[in-house]
Amino acid sequence: MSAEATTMTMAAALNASLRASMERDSQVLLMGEDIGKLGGVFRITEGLQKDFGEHRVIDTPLAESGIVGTAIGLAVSGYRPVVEIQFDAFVYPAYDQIVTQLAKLHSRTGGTQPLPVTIRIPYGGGIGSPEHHSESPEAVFGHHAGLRLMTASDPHSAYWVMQEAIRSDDPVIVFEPKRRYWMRGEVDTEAAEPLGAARILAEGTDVTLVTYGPLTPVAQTVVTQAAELGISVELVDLLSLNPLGLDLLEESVKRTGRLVIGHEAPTFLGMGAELSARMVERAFYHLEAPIARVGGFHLPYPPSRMEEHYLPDLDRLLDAVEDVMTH
Amino acid sequence: MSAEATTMTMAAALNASLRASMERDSQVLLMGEDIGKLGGVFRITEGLQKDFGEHRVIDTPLAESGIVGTAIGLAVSGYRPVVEIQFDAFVYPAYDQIVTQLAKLHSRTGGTQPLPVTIRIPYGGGIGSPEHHSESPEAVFGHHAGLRLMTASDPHSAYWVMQEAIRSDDPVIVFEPKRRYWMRGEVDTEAAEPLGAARILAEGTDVTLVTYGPLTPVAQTVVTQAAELGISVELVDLLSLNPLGLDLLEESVKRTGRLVIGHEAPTFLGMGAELSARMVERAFYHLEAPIARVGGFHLPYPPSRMEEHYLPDLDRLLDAVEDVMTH
Amino acid sequence: MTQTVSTETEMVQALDAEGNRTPCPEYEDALSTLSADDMRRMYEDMVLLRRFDTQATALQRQGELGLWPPSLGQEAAQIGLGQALRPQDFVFASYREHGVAFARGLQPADLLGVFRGTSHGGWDPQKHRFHTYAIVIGTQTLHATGYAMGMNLQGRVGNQNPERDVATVTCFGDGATSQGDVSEALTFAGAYNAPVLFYCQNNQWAISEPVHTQTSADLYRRGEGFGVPGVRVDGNDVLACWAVAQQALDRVRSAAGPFFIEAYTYRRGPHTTADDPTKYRSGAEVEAWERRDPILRMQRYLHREGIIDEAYETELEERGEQFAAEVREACKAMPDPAPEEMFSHAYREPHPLVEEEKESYLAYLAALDEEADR
Amino acid sequence: MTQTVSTETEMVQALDAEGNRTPCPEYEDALSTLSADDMRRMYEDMVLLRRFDTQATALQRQGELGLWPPSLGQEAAQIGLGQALRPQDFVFASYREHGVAFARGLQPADLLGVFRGTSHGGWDPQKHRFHTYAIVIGTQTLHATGYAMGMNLQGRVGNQNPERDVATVTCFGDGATSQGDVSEALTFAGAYNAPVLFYCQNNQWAISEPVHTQTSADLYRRGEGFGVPGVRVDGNDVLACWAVAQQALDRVRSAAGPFFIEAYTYRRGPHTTADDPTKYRSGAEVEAWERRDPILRMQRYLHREGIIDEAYETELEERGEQFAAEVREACKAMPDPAPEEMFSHAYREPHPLVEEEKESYLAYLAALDEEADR
Ligand SMILES: Cc1ncc(C[n+]2csc(CCOP(=O)(O)OP(=O)(O)O)c2C)c(N)n1
Ligand SMILES: Cc1ncc(C[n+]2csc(CCOP(=O)(O)OP(=O)(O)O)c2C)c(N)n1
Ligand SMILES: [Mg+2]
Ligand SMILES: [Mg+2]
Repeated sequence: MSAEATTMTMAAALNASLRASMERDSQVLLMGEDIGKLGGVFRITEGLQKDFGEHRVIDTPLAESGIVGTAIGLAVSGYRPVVEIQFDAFVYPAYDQIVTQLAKLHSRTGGTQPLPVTIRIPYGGGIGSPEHHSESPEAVFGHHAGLRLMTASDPHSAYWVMQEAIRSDDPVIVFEPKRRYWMRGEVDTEAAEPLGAARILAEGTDVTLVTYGPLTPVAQTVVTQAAELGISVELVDLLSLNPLGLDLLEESVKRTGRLVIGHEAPTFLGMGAELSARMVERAFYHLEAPIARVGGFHLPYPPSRMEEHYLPDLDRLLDAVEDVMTH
Repeated sequence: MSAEATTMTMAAALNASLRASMERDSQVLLMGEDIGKLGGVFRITEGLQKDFGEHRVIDTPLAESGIVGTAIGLAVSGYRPVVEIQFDAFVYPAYDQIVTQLAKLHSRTGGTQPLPVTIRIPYGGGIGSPEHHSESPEAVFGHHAGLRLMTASDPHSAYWVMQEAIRSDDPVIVFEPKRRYWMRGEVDTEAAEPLGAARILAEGTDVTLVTYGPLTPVAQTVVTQAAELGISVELVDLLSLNPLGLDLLEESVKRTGRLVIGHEAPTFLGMGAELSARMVERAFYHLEAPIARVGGFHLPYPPSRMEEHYLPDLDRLLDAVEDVMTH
Repeated sequence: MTQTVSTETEMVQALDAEGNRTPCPEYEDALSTLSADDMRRMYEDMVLLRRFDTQATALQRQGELGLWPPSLGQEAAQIGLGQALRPQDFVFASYREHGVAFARGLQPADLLGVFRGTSHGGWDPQKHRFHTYAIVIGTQTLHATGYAMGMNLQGRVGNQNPERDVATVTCFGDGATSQGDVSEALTFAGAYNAPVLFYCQNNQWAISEPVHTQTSADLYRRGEGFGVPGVRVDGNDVLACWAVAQQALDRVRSAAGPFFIEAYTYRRGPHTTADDPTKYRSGAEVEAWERRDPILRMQRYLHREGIIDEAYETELEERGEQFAAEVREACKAMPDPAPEEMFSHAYREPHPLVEEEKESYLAYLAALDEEADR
Repeated sequence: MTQTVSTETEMVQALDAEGNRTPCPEYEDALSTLSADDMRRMYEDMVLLRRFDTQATALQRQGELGLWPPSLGQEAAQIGLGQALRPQDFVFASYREHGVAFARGLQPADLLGVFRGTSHGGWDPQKHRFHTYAIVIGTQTLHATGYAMGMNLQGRVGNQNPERDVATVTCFGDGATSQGDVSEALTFAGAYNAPVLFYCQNNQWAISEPVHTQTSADLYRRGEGFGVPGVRVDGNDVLACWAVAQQALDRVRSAAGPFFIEAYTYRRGPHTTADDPTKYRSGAEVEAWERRDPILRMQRYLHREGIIDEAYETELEERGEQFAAEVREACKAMPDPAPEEMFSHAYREPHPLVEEEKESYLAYLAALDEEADR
């Protein structure tokens, strides 16, 4: 960490990152519901309208397809719009604009029209919210080519993932782990090294555990607790979900021979399915046990009084780690 | 096959199945764009408006979210709507209604409100169409609990899959392999045996090949050609994509020790990822080689003059079969 | 500052802000059918709704609810509609329609459960002819339109039989009018002449966004271009809301086609208990609307007409307190659902993956318990 | 049968079906600025567009194109708009706007490639200020609105500078008006006073569905409830289309806000070459609209005015034939793209999975080739 490192929440890191992007590039503008005076329901855009004006921090009508569709037009007119979707499941009205237009226009125009649009989606559960406020929809965007997907697991990565997303000339969806918005950590706003698509947060020799976003802090505890049980866990944290940092993961799996994949999204057709299939393709002969996936159940995200049962937690992850060790 | 078996195209089988459903149950009604006088752009509903009237075969405004949303309301009022989406990629404007409403209302009402809605989607490529007319979006619906997904690979299965879908009290999406609409085959409209979620179309001992929908007829040729190369392929055809017929597949894989998965949809986060992950979970110690996936590339579906390169074909499937045999 | 109070003159009104009965040209016939009892019931329902809402807000502050969307200020708009409904009508509403929900026989616990997090709804829509609250903005308008299309197909409208002819109603907010789904609902309703009433409570705000962020046009005219005529009513005047709703519902039941009502009102509380409205609106604006309080207005009118008196008010207040106590009790009595419940209703027919996940999770829980016991 | 021709009287018109110049009150000033050359150019463009369209249809029949969506009958609506545009304007259109595309300098091969299957578009939208054709119905209206919002933000409207002020235009059909996206575009346009012209060609049909399947209301009034005023113009009258478009574009450029034009016309051909219109509409209806042919009407007028004569017509026909020959040639000359092209533009920045898939597929192809060579 350089001298610039300061401790802040992930929310503050995202706010600082948006601010830095807007200061650096006058073409960056923010759009979304309630992002102006209110600063967004999570206050990620707090103070930005006051400082950059209503023309750069734009409260939009309540229509997600409209928000993304007009962001595309704004990008064609030369801007770099950063769109906030208020909660994960409210992105679905914009699904068509995202997958048939935003993802495909660069290709449709024969590579002539860049679409530097960033879509920010607070995602995941664990904050006691009503229906539609706790989902993890990354997989249903990953299946469509043309989009980049990113996430973060601590304030520092949140800062830099947002920088990278806004700088990209490809459309990027940034999945922000909303239950970590209040997590504090060191942020180095002058860091020189790019974070990469995946990173090793703990080195280990027995089993590789790969997680991303909101589950990574839980996985860090898994590492400690597993150590107490005599299991050495290597923790891989994904910051990019498309493309996936498969090379780093492959090396890790080849070293440990065992893999546990954790995410909040439902296991069925989730990111873990792709990770498992890829590792089988790349590291089959190194695998000493079946790959284990720990994820949400194949159910609608439940009412909040049941979410502790739905969400993968320390116990379930640890259980899976122990399980693959007994094979 | 009983005495009732007759030879017809898949289009005719689907038409006959819709007709039989409407005759059996007066609550069944059809909705969609151009399904009335025109009989749908693929003529699947040909003649049905003439015979059942404009109140049971309803031409709708050009708005997919509206079609699915009003179908939900019609179901609440007691009907069993069967909705036609004109082409695969035109389902996306209805994505929100399908995944946040149709899929979740039964659960939201504590199991009191059945939602017997069938959504028919002609899917897949290979017919030389413009953009958005050749996609295979099954995976992005499979990730959401509450929906059943089905497909068919020949006229007979098309007839019976549609029967089962319309009879189901759960919402069902039927993916109709549009490039097989003109495929002819025996249809037994009096068949007694249910087809099941998966079926073995060819028994084999060396390698299991699993496909579904439009690719299954290609896979049948793979079986023959592989036999000429001395490879005995067991072909598993999936008729249900959610739930998946995993028990049958597991047994097959345990017998053969090798698995190739083929589908038209992009490999990345496609149905093959889930199938691979499940088989690793269930049959790891029986696997003699890495599981191979053959699917679409991580690209927007290309202009039709390139689609032969995009779509998995006989050669690519055969190549994968040979490949897993050499491991 | 937004001048949200200024358009009073364009609205249908029967009681002015001081509770004076004003002439209400097209609705006098309907209004004349209201008995003293009818009007007292409207007043009562508004008072009890407000008491409920205050109690629910308090329960949220005490941690018994995760969140609460208050109906404060919208009592007239909700109760006016609620009382105009007939038993056979069917309502598809969003998350703030507590007054309409009560009119359909929902119990406090039904509504509280959604925000306590014990359920996403859970009541039988058919039993109350009131669908579960919609949270994704605007989706319910399409369900209502489809239901109404079904009523058309089943010949359940236009029989000149007020006991049988069915009106379908959908409630939504000013913000919701921007959603494509709401426009598509207007499209389908217009195209099929569906017997559906679009009931828009323009409470001036969609969270922090004033209505002019959504549109520069008058909301009650939104439907015209789709073939759905509309009217604006003073949403803080329960008599006017009732009269306009009653007439519109009759129209809809008679198969004359869809209709649109904009009830012009104000959300006096926060959007939800998680919201901080001081960030985006002035105290002066809120006060201006307090002076147009729907309950006060009706109270003044009923007093003046001798329909209620102090004794009645005291008794009503007691009933309110008793109701609040019941609400508190009902809320706290709601148990956390058992984990197996989560697996119960994703599908209606058996689903092997759900079964498998259920069994393995319950086995895992049992193992955890065992471990803990040791 | 639908009476689609009957509403003529409500439309802005400058030429009647016989090519007589009729009074066109609000547009006479604009019309008086048209020179004989201007009008001859409109006629020429319509004639060449039709020749192109006939040629493309023929190319489809010969198997050179996978599909073709004919513009037959809509020449006036497209050319009238096309000629009213200024170079700095920007157009977002759907798949049938060949006349508008030519007005923006697109080449026949650009349009043919989309339907031959060599490309999904492929031209640079910025170069022609004409976006790639949208196939998902209605999506482009939002892109246009966003672009127009950008012009507002950049101060590119309202400068009283017709050489610089930018109008954004979106073209769509009658069927498209049902899509939520189009309503959301009207919402955003109205809310932000975006300088965008909604140009709806009501050609009476959306594939097999007549316009009354979409709505019972008049389409030109669709925008009003969103704060977007509109007008209906005779879409088979090129002078009226030009005048109405020209005035609307000036209005939009002047920052007076969004506007909506319904060009009332008729799709005389099939929806696409894959369609069989005899399944859903009568020959009589088509004939009635043939009598209102936009080219014939203008031809009569120009003849009567002495602006064109037989010699000119003969020469124009020759130019048409030559153009058609070029089109045929350009089409057949379009090679099938090499497989590696497919991998080129999914992402702008490097993407390891795409790279991996590309390399492995090209290696596979090379191996196949080798095998074949042996
Ligand atoms: C599709 C969707 N987008 C965003 C939200 C988040 N959200 C919840 S309520 C609300 C404002 C709704 O305003 P309005 O329709 O006026 O209803 P009100 O809350 O005023 O009753 C928003 C943006 C949502 N629930 N659904
Ligand atoms: C979202 C979507 N749904 C369905 C279609 C299939 N489709 C293509 S054109 C068309 C009719 C369009 O009618 P209209 O908007 O009137 O335009 P026109 O073809 O008459 O020019 C339909 C239904 C589509 N392209 N996109
Ligand atoms: Mg509101
Ligand atoms: Mg049309």
